[in-house]
Amino acid sequence: LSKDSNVLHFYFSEARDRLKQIREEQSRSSREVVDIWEQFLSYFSDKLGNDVWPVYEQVCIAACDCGEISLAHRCVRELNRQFPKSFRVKGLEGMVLEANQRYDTAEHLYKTILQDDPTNSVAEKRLVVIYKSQNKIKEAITELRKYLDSHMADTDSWLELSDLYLSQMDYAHAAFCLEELILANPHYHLFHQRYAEIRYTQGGTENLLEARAYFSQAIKLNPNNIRALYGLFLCASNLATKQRSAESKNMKYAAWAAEQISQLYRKLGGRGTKSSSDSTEQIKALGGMFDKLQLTSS
Amino acid sequence: MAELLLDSDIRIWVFLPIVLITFLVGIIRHYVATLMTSEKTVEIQQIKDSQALIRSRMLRENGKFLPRASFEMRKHYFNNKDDGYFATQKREPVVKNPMTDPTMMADMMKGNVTNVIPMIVIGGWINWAFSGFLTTKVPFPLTLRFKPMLQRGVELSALDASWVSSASWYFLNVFGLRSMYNLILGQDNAADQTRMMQDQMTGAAMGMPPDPSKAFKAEWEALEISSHKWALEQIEDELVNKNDPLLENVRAQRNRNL
Amino acid sequence: MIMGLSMDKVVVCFGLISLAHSAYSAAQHRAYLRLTEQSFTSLPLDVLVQCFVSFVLTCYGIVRVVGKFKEINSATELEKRSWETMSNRPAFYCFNHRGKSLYRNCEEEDAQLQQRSFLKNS
Amino acid sequence: VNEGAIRQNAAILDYCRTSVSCLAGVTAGIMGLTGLYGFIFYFLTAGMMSMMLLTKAGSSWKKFFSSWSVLFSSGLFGGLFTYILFWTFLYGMVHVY
Repeated sequence: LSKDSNVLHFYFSEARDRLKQIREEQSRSSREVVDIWEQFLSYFSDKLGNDVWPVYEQVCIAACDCGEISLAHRCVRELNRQFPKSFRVKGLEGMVLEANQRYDTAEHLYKTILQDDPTNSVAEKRLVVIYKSQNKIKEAITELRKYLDSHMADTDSWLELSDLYLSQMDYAHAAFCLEELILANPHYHLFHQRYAEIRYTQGGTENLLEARAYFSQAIKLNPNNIRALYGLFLCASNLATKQRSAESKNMKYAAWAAEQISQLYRKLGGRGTKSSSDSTEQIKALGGMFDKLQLTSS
Repeated sequence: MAELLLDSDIRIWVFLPIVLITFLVGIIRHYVATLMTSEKTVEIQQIKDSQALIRSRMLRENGKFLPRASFEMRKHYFNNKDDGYFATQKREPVVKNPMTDPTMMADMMKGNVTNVIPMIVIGGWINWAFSGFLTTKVPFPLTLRFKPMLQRGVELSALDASWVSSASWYFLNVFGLRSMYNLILGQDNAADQTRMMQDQMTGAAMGMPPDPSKAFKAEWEALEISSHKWALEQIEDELVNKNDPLLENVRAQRNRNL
Repeated sequence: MIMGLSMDKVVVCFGLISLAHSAYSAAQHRAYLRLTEQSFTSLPLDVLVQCFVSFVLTCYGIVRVVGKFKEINSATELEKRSWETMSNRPAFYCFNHRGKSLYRNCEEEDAQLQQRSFLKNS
Repeated sequence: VNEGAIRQNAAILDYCRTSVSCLAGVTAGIMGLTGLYGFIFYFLTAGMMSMMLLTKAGSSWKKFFSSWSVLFSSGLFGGLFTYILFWTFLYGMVHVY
């Protein structure tokens, strides 16, 4: 019997730690969260102690994400019993309403929260999401801009706004949002890469030059960023056709990027499980592709 | 000097109880204080101000990663003479007068209730209940100047300075156990978690400057003198011409980390 | 990992108890000396050793128990995050997506299947 | 540089410092150290704790602390007060009566 309880304890702490990890990583493994909770952890909820409240919150959001409304309701009920006046729980309630597609009620709820506490950022963000899920992107953008006007340092919201603008193909504004993110996290390669991609999409020599610089910065920050390497290659070979004066320079960059990419593939191919002949073939195909790209662009 | 011998009943009925009482009172006081703290209400305007300051600071520090036009645009937004953020926003200094603001009064009252009053009450009680005992001896020699501090309530001029009276022992405990409270009470992060759940923390507004207009002025000046130098000017050449072994090293390290 | 943590806690507890025990024996020793009216020179060696060893043991346990240091370089933390997790913003979760119908159908089918098998059995 | 991580590391350091000085005070009191020996003992144990933390952090302590001296000197004198309190306490309990 004691051995059994040991095993149970082991599984219990395993499950608890996994949930915690997901919470800290902020990955959206909603199905996994719901499964862990329903199949195992819900039977031991009193063993969690004070940790149970963040877990309830997490499970509630995950359940909304999976469309398991009844489970989400249960979580909110538990939380409501413990924290009857909390705005955070009210926000969760609104999320459940949203998941149930009762947007009007949810909107009303968020607005009452905002009336009581105008600084509540969760409610304001959820309002944006309500518009977004009803596909009213214009309203969502206005709402989010209103929010960002007073919360200028909220990086998550800048990222969201850039996504919204991208969905409207408003690249100039999206680029502006990403500039904010670069300001906040200048050492994170993916922001640079993303910014460069937007500038590349905008087109024009000026933007391409900037895109080239930012792709390079992303590569400098993380030499393994293959997407940035491809981006640099495309930028440089594009610029080589546009700028006659700097053709040789751009060709050099493109060649360097191509070289780096094939090196990376060679290394990864050697390391992976695939047979080596397979990977050499891939590299060969890659080389052919590069040749072709250069051919068409020059 | 002859060694003093203390009755060991003093140990059980005076020395130990003082430690326990101070310790328990400290703990109870902590919980009472957490019960009584009213959460600070933050105005949306304050959040806006502090976030604007944060953003402007980031612009100064990391602006070199932006293209020139973008940097100038943001600088213009903050510092433009006619409608720049820092130039136009005028805030009244929020120095509250404690006498006129009832919430401040209440806060001060609470501070008194949780900090000063128990100290006086318990101190007085201990003085009354355990007065006139010598409780212990500090294990190191002290000069005579410490006598009034350590031997409150026991006026004996012939006594060695390293003996401690009961009242002084109480005060020693009050001050010395502070870090122990941190040790014991700071540990329950779970309790903090629940408090977080109780209400969303408005973290950004924590470091609010007391007088925004002054902070705006300082930030305006700092931003005004910061000029833009693009850090990515020669980045491609830097990247391509970099001797590859170094890059390879970095990459190898990363691969190992993966 | 879990065993390790509880091991450290056991070590701390054991050290504290042993420390308390050595305190008790030292006090006993002093009382004994006083009763037999000998003068105090030093504690017996075994008490000293027990006291010191348990102190070191407890320190070691505490250092083990306090938890890991975090890297202060924020870049290293960010580097591990992919775009997937970076662009994942819990405050902006939108629930109007295919997951709803995907999972719900699954559940309903399950329920139907169960019902059918139940009917068959009865 | 990550502010939160720095704060957490400082909190861990503080925790270790306080608990080790408290324990060292207890030990010194039991062993009946007096005078200068007690203070020497405190600094020795403080150094020992820092070494333990160093070995715990391993060779990569640079990742966790901006400078070497933080590990050794932070809270050294705040800990001394705790140490003296517990030293006096246990000394009184064991040796005075």
